[in-house]
Amino acid sequence: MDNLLRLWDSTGLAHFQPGQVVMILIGLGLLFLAIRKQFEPLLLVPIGFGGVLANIPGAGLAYSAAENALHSGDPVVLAEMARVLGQAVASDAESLLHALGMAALPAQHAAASAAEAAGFGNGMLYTFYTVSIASGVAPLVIFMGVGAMTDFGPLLANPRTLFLGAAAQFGIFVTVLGAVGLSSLGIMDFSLADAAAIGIIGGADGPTAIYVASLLAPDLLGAIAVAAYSYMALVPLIQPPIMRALTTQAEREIVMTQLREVSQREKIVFPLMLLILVALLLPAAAPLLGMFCFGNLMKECGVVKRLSDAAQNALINITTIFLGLSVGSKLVADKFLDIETLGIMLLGVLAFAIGTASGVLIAKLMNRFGSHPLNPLIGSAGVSAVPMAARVSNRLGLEANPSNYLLMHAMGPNVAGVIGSAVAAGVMISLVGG
Amino acid sequence: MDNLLRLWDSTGLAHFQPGQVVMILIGLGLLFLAIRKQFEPLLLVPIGFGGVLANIPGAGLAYSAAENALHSGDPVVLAEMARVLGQAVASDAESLLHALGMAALPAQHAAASAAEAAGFGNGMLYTFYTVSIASGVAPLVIFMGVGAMTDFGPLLANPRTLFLGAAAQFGIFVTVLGAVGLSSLGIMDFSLADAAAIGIIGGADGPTAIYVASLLAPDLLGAIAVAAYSYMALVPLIQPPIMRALTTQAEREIVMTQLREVSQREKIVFPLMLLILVALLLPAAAPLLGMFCFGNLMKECGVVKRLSDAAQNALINITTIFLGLSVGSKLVADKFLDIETLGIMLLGVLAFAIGTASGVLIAKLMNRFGSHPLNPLIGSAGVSAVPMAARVSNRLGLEANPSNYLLMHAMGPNVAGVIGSAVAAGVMISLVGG
Amino acid sequence: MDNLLRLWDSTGLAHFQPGQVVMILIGLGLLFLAIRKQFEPLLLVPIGFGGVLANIPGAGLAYSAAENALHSGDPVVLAEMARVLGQAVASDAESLLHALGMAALPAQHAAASAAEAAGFGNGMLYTFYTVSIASGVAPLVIFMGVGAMTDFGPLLANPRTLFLGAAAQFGIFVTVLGAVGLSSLGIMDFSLADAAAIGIIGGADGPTAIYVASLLAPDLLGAIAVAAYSYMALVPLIQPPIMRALTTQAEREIVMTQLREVSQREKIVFPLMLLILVALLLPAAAPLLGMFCFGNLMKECGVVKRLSDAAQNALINITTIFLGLSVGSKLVADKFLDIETLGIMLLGVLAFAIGTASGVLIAKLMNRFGSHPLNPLIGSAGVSAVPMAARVSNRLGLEANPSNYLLMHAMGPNVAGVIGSAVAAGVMISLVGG
Amino acid sequence: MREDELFMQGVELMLFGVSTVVIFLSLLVLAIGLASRVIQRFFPEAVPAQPARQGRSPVAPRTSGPTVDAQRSAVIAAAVHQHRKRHRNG
Amino acid sequence: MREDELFMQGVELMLFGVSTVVIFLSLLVLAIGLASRVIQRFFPEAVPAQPARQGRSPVAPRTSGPTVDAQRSAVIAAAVHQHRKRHRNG
Amino acid sequence: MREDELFMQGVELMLFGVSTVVIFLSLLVLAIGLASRVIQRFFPEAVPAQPARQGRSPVAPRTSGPTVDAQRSAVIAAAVHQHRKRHRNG
Ligand code: NA
Ligand code: NA
Ligand code: NA
Repeated sequence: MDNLLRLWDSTGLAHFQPGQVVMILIGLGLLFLAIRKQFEPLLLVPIGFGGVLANIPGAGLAYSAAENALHSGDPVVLAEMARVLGQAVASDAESLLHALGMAALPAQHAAASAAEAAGFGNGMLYTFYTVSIASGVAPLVIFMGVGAMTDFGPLLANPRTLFLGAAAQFGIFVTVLGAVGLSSLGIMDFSLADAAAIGIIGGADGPTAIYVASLLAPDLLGAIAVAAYSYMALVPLIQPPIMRALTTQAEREIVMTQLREVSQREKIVFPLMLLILVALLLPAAAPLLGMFCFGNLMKECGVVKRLSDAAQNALINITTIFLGLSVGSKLVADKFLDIETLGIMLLGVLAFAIGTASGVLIAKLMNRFGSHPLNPLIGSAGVSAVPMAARVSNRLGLEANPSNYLLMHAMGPNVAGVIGSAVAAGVMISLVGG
Repeated sequence: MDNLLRLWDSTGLAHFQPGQVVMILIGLGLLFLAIRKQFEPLLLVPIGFGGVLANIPGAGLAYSAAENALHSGDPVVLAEMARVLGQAVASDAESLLHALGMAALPAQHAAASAAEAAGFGNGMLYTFYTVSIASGVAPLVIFMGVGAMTDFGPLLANPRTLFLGAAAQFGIFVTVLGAVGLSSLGIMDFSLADAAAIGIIGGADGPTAIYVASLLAPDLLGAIAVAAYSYMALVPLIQPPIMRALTTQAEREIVMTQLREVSQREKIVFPLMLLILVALLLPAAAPLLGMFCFGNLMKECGVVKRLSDAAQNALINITTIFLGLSVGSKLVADKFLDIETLGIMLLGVLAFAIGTASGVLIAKLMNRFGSHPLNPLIGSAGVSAVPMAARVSNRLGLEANPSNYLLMHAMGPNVAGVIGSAVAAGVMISLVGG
Repeated sequence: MDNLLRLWDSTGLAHFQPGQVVMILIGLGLLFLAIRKQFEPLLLVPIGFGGVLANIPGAGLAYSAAENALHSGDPVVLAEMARVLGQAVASDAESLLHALGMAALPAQHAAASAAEAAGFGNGMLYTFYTVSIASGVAPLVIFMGVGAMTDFGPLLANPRTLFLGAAAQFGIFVTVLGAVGLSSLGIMDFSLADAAAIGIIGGADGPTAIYVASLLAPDLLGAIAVAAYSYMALVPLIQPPIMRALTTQAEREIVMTQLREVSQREKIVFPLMLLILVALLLPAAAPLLGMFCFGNLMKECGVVKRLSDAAQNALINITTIFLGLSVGSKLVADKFLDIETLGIMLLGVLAFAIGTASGVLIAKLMNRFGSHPLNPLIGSAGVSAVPMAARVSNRLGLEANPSNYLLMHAMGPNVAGVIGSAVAAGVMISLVGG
Repeated sequence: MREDELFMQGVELMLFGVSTVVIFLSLLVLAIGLASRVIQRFFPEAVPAQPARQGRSPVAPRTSGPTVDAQRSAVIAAAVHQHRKRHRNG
Repeated sequence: MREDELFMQGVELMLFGVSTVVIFLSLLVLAIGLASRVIQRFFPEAVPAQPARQGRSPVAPRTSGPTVDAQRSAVIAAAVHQHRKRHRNG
Repeated sequence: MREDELFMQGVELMLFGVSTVVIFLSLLVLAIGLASRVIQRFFPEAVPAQPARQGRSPVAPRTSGPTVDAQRSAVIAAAVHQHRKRHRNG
């Protein structure tokens, strides 16, 4: 009988909470979008699946050993944890969880030890999160892989397009303002660090967003990552109306002069030059841009093909699996089902829209002053979302003029946007973090 | 002269103990079986080699820093370790090793620090074990890879075969009973947790056995893993006599109707359905079956080929290397050369035999009631041991009737057996562990 | 204004020190040699890049959390760190850094916790170093991969060439003597452990050098690794003059008898035999040679192709990336720009030269006594530097006699040299370490 | 005393374990059946995902060379046999 | 009070952020220009590294199948179109 | 005082080190010889594992492209040379 109770107690049914049901449905929804609608499937399949796993009641996959001990509800364990955390012995689980979140590092370590001694362990997803994201390693490794897959040729052939990559980051900072504005008005409760992390969604670059969120606002990481990847997948829907509204038919028909060939030496020198500039001006961006430049140098230098291949294949794929599952671990009901998440989703789409508009408008401005014609449609590619945004520019260019192939021209601002948002991330980290 | 003594003392010859010689021979024996007889070589090559490494005298590859400090025999170090562990200063190494094994977590951490300060480090295999098995990660990653290599088509085409996968797990539980029986009779000394871990050998699934043993009976992990993989390799010898004894020629000649085609959508939905069922009923099985379903979903969804390839190749291969060496680290003489190991080997083969018999018998029973003919030979495939057991069914079917190809029919119960033993593992963990 | 100061303070320009500029130039120089001159690019590209990253001022990528806290210069943080380290509250950063380096383990852990609590984290390269090198794992994994790529056929066909591999390690020990000699004369300040680690440069084997340095002289690791890989790349320049000076034209023209075929069984037995010999005589070499033998067994046994492929490709490539960056983390100015580094570079080339000479001379000696002719040019290949040194032998052989192909004959001493330096490493570790 | 208790715990574990496994897999059988019917009726696929490959192992081979070859040759042998049989009958 | 302060911090962050991004990328534009000129004048390559492949995505596809195919077919369509146009004009 | 001691330790390390390396590798030579004879006499292989490939590097190239090509062309050159020599002699 005792065992029967224990067995029932060990089922999920006995513990399901409405929030978990909702979150599992959201996880399944993300899987549907990823598989059926091909929304950034490489990330959203693991994130969605991780989200489902994280919300299995009683399994505690997304919790630390101490959190699992507190969730167990065992009074002896609770009393011991209360003692370790310096709380009243009769405290309930919820107040102890709160105390654990607030505790200083030594108390947290003591709580972890006590929980382990009582037979509780870190959940699988919690372990993955600690190793891959909390350590900062996974987003950096992905960034290295992206660097090893990026060709800066179009950018080097037409360096002016870097300004478009700069312009499109404007959305990031307006969004920061929006987030603190919502807080000022008392509608939401974002700190400056939260606002900075939310703004980076507008960078339209997944690993950058996850890296910044893991440093500045780990609690919001789940929502931020989901927003970033969802909107990147939605770029073909979000951008075209804005681009059409801000350009005339004549502007969209502009044919750009063909890009010059770029020598291998220029391509080798570029990542090193970028690295030096980072070293001089923005050390806080050194991890992100350093790994990016390293990946790119491995690709372009041509003498370490083995390493470049590893960075582009085995390593980035393995890391993506664990990064995705780890992000999913932040989709637990008590952290995700919150008015803040709604705010993040709204601010995120705002960031994309403003970034797109700024890119297009600055392109129009540059077109007035430059000597070479510049089709404003490639300005929207400055948000990054590589290579989706560049394809959108190409598609709209072809619509306006069936012989106007903008893809290569749009790749310049597109990869410039990656650098731009990494620079913006560096500013955030150095001004807000630490 | 002093140095000469030190040099002699640093050789293995000065420290060899009979048990280590025996264990090195056992390791070489496993390598022989793996290489010459092709006994599950992917695991038994690293396990056997790890077993040899673990027993190199004086190298301490399988020991923690604290254990290495105690094995050093240095009286100053021993005195310090005794102080840290709260033992009499004059304690000898053996009693201190015992005290270390019994110590609470903080004392263990203190002992580790003291050992490190005295210049001792964790052995290589100990490090591998900590990272890959104690963390629980390696068996789960392997399970994900296995999921990404499994086609549930035959099971979905004939779901009734799931019952055969259930039936064949009977061996697991009878073995548990056998193990506690041996303890009750005072012949061996297995706890309930030990018995549960031993029973899982009958699940005929390596990663499941290692995962359960790492949670419930880490000391027995070496023997359990060796038994599990050895008997999986011996399936073609163990199963046929039992299968022949329990079936008539007429039964063995039964031809089954061809399987229907299964649509991709059914294959995509299956892992999600299985995951939901786990979430509802058996959260303790969520890590194992969750990763399995994740691997399978990556394979079937068709939009994350990069990740699926990584899970099936680079990731599973790398993990297998470290998993195998880590298991080998549990083949140290003082833990393996024990009457308990003999008991585990005997109980293990019993588990396989009973599982095989139950599968065949339930298949005969189902054949009486179902509408479609069912060849009882496929019942034995329910033990898992994928794909060996299914091949055995196929071979015996061809013996009885040279045109009776059972392979695809046997794959249904075969993969059902994987799910079945993971479910059984979940029951064990939730009832016995924690 | 406050923010503007903070922004300026956050740039690299505000913090650049001359040493860092020099080290960044050295890093770029290594990249130039690696990319343009193909100096061991697989290692020197990541090492050089890591060296640049490590010296970005203000980024602190190569420092631990505690070091970063001390470098921050924040007086509140400094006071807290001083308290934790048991120093006077008014201590300056430099003296605290020194105290941190000297502190016992518990004080170091406490300092790390205090730094983390103050918002400082481990630098990216520091994390990589901890996980890959301080744990000892990365060099061992590389050694396993090298084992999986090595064919001992030529060595087994002509085992006498092992003596050449032994002879060429003489350079290692003469260099140790040179290093302690420099210390005795008061010119440099090397401990015996430092000298041992420096000597291993003469082993001409990168992972061995890094492994030994990480155990015996972590502070010198950067210089030692750079010296080892640079001189390996310079083998085609360093060796030929020595080889020509020590041999006559007649000796260089000696044609060797063709090697017999070696059966697969001999190749399978060899790594096991080597392992047993290590177990009997030199357990301190067990990690290095054990992993090497394991890799070789996986390759030769033929039944674990999946694992052997993983060891030769994905695993070794991924590990090389992180190993290289981690070595780069030891190229920080305050550790590298030192008279000691100059000593290491000089002693390193001395070690190579003596090793080459010893190999050639012993080959001449053996030629007098053996029955089969032995071309002394293959003696130099005994330093290892696989396969560069063997190619040098081949080239000089062809120079002397255009039909004298020594490549296969030189591969024997070449791989023997790998074993020889691993054995030498074991001697060092067991006599000097611990 | 203690030994008997241990044995009783083992019996309990067996009973609960066996029933859980059977119940779980039975529910899975029901769920599969339901899902198959729903998908085949409401969400049919235009073209079947993959042609059924009779005799192909549904699990990628986890062991190396020989076993795979054995399997393949078994499949070939089977095909030859069926071919002959058909001709004999016809 | 506190809310206004937060908002002002946000404004400050925006101003500093935007200017840093613009300054950084402007310097990069200058650096690229300089480097290109130096390399083209003093260190020219004998043969160009790779022929410029018009229409090829400079980023290896991070998403699977379909998008890549879409891209490829766009490129083919482009080529066909240019071919026709040339013939029409000539 | 201390410096002399350090130097003496270095000398000791050299002597022990050199002798260990030599003894170890000598034992390995003996062991290889023994094993080869045992295997060739008592456990001969029916067919040799692999034909000896003259001139092929026994270590898979750890460096990229060029060196491998250099090696390969050296092998080809060697083969051509031997071919010519044989014809010249004959
Ligand atoms: Na961006
Ligand atoms: Na099973
Ligand atoms: Na060597």
